[in-house]
Amino acid sequence: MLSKIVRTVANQLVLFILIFGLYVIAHGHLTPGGGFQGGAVVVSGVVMLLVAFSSQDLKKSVRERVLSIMESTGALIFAILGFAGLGTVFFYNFLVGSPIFGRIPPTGPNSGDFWTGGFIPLMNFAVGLKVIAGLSAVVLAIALFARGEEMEE
Amino acid sequence: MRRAIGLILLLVLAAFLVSGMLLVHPFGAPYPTDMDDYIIENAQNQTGSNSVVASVVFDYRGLDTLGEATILFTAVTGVLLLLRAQKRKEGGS
Amino acid sequence: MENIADNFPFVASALLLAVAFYIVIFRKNLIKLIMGIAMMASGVNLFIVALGYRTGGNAPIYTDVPPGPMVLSVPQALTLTSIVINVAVLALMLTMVIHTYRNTGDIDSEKSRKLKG
Amino acid sequence: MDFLVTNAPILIVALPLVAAFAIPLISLSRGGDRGRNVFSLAILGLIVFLVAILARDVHAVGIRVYTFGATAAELAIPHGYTVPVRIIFEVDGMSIFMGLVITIVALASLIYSLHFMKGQTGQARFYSLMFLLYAGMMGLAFTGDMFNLFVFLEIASIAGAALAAYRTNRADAVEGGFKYIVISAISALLVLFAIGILYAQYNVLSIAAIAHFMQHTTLDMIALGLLAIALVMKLAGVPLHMWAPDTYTVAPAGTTPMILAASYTSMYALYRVTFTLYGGLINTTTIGWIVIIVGVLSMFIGVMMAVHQTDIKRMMAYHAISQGGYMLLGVGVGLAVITNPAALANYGRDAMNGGIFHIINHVFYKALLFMTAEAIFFRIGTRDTNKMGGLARNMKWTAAFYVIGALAISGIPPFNGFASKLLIYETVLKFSPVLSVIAMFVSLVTLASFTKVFYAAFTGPELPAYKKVKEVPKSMIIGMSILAAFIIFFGIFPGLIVNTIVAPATNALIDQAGYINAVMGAVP
Amino acid sequence: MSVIGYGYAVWAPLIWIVVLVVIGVMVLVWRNRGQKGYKKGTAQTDIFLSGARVPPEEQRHVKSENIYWGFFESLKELYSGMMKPHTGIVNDYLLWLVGVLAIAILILVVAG
Repeated sequence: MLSKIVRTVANQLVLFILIFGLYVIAHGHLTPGGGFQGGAVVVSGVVMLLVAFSSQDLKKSVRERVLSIMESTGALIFAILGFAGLGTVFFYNFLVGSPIFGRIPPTGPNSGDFWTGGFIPLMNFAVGLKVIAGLSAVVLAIALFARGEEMEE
Repeated sequence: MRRAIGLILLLVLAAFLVSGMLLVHPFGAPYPTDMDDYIIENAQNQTGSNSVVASVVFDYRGLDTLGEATILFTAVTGVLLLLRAQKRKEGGS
Repeated sequence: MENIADNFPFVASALLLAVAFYIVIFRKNLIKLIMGIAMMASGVNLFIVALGYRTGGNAPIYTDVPPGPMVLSVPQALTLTSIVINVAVLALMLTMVIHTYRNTGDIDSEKSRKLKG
Repeated sequence: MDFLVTNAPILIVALPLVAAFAIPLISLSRGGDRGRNVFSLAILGLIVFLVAILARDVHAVGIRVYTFGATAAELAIPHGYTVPVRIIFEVDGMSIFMGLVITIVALASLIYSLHFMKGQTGQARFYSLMFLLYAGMMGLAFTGDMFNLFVFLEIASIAGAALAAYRTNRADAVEGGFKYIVISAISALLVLFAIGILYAQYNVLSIAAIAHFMQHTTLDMIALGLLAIALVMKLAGVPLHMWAPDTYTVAPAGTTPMILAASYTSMYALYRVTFTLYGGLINTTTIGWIVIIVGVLSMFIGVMMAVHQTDIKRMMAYHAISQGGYMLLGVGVGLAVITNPAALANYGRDAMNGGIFHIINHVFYKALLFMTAEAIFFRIGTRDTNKMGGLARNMKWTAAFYVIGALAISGIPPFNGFASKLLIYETVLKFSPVLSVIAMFVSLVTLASFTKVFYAAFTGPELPAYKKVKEVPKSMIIGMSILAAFIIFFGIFPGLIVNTIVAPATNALIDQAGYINAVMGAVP
Repeated sequence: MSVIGYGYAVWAPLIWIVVLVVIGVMVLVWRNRGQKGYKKGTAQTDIFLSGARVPPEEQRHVKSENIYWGFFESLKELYSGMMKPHTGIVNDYLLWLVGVLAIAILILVVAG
């Protein structure tokens, strides 16, 4: 556990990191970035908390069970989005033209419309959820194991 | 002895790789680009996404991304499996 | 020789591979071995992402893009996939090294070895 | 039914993935263990059904193409265009052959594991990884896209390595897993580098399209070297075999057959690369002889190292290397004469039949043997044959299965090993008598080493420490008896099996043009 | 499939099964002709070694490393040569990989 200044700053900063990560995830179909990158940004916030506080403190608030459920859910959403196109072909982009995210942008350079991309934003979201949960679980598990403790089964 | 043999073989391999790299198309001028041109032209219409990379990652090569997500899932599952709390009675080595 | 100047990124990736092979062959410390593998991955990623570059090309994202050619997008997607795969592999390898250290008290590939012959 | 047949290739790969993602969730709920076991068996049963109908369809109709995300599954190339853009699954006779091998082994392994894993920690993740390993292998067998092949190769290797290191508080287990993942990571990176080289030249990633445009440049040859050697390393061919005994030895029983099958899936990838991707362009006689030499070295060194071992699973692992040599020998002879139609019709095709038939036979009997070895480990807690003795008195079923496996691997007639070995002996004799004699000698030493272990472990006086040893639980016996039944069935009706599933696989390998046309057919 | 359709050759599996069944029946018949008055746990089952003391069971059992001793003894040199590359060090595995890779690419570029 580091000094009080570090802990306070980390506590405030983690919110901004979280928001930035979610921004990157949400705009994956418009700007550089996407689920993996945004997820990694969020996990960097988790690592910062891990450095500022101790791993035991973090263990109390983050349960492995929750991370495991989040990760499986993210992966399942991704796979089910693939299955949903099965009326045509697996991974068919079935949301293009539908009310949700279905708009098609004008060909060529444009300023970007959030409600485009078909199932790509949803997939970005699913992957982001998966990456956040998965990498946090790995980082936490290794940090705890290095201190001679284990996460609960 | 081992070091000398290793260095010689490594040099042979490196020579092949470097000389092979000289035969690749000049940097900055890829020559056939059929597949990529198709994607850059049609990505906006077919997937509705402004980011062509995102449309390749999730639509044109979606299965690769499912595989990639699966690999991440596999690795996380593997790490948590190996770092599990287990009964210490089975003994070492 | 002008070929080398033309293809410098490709040659650099081949050299990275060669250096990485040197590390994985001659360094017995398992952590260094893993670093060698990470370096090899960087070499391959550099190679693939450099393949798609077009001189003066923009990133292939249409949001507010200036006019001009676009670099190829498939290599970027492949590199993205490959980077995530390597992160996953590295995490698993490091976990195994932690366990090796726990079990044998050493991370030298020769001294921590139990199986041979 | 039509919907199922059309979508079977992706369902076979995607259902295990969904199962793997869902298993941790199911295990967390109340009464999760039982629910998880039932769920796993149900999913695998469904997949067995899908594989069966897909196999029927592929054998009756021909290559099945599945394009992801296109408007129709058969539409590999977009309208009015010349190259495939999307990822393609291409299932031909050889792919479905591997699919059958992997599925049957996975079924036996899963049933075997149900009791084997009872009471262990981390079961949910164990089963999840089993399904991931299965999905990785099936994807590798079905895919028609180079980069996708790399991705599935990585899935299979990571899952396999994590499973091999399962018993983390044993130093050797972690070491075996670590070696496996280092080897896999490096070979996968070499494969990726080669894919980059091919992509740089042809700007396509589909196997059929690359084969269509292939021009036999120096870069292509460098790429072939990288691909072939990386895959030879993954399939444990001498002299790159040394990781195999370490990893096979330490992996827990249900998973050892799966990791073994993963090696032969890499062998499938090697055949795919040499036959389909490079096909008519390379100097097949040279490459064929390289494959033959690797095969003969594997046979000889593998078996000689095996006789010497005292660890029962390590001995079997060395035999796996040695038997891999037979497969390479058979297919290598076919490759060496592939440009000579007379020799191909006379013995080349049958040699390839033998080599490919040996894959399925070997996976079955070696899986059975690994399972018996681990059954012994399950009851007495050691793999050292020096400490065993008189086990046949109390473990009758295990002993019987061991005898079946040992006779099959040594090539004794009523069992399946004999059928494929006879094909290899007779055809190789026409190609080069010396090689055939070496193959027979290796079989002899194999029989000797299995006799040695049988004598040391199962017969002799009943050691006092093992007087109370019991037979293994029922699910393990069922898992083993599935494989034993297949071994005997294949041994009695080899002609039937060769005609129905092996010959289509051989034809698919030889028929490069058919594979390319299935995708590129519309191109002028 | 000329080779695999073995017809009625000596190694046809059906013939072998018949032979195995015949052998099994013969063994059973032979077993039934044995002593019927055998009782477990009496002196009948003890081992008799011309009056010498019978060693305990662990020593009576031939251990697996002692089987084929002569075979290994005569091939000592082959085995010492073969064991040398099997070091079990992961770096050596990779050195083999590099070596084989270099040679394979050499062969393929020259002769492929």
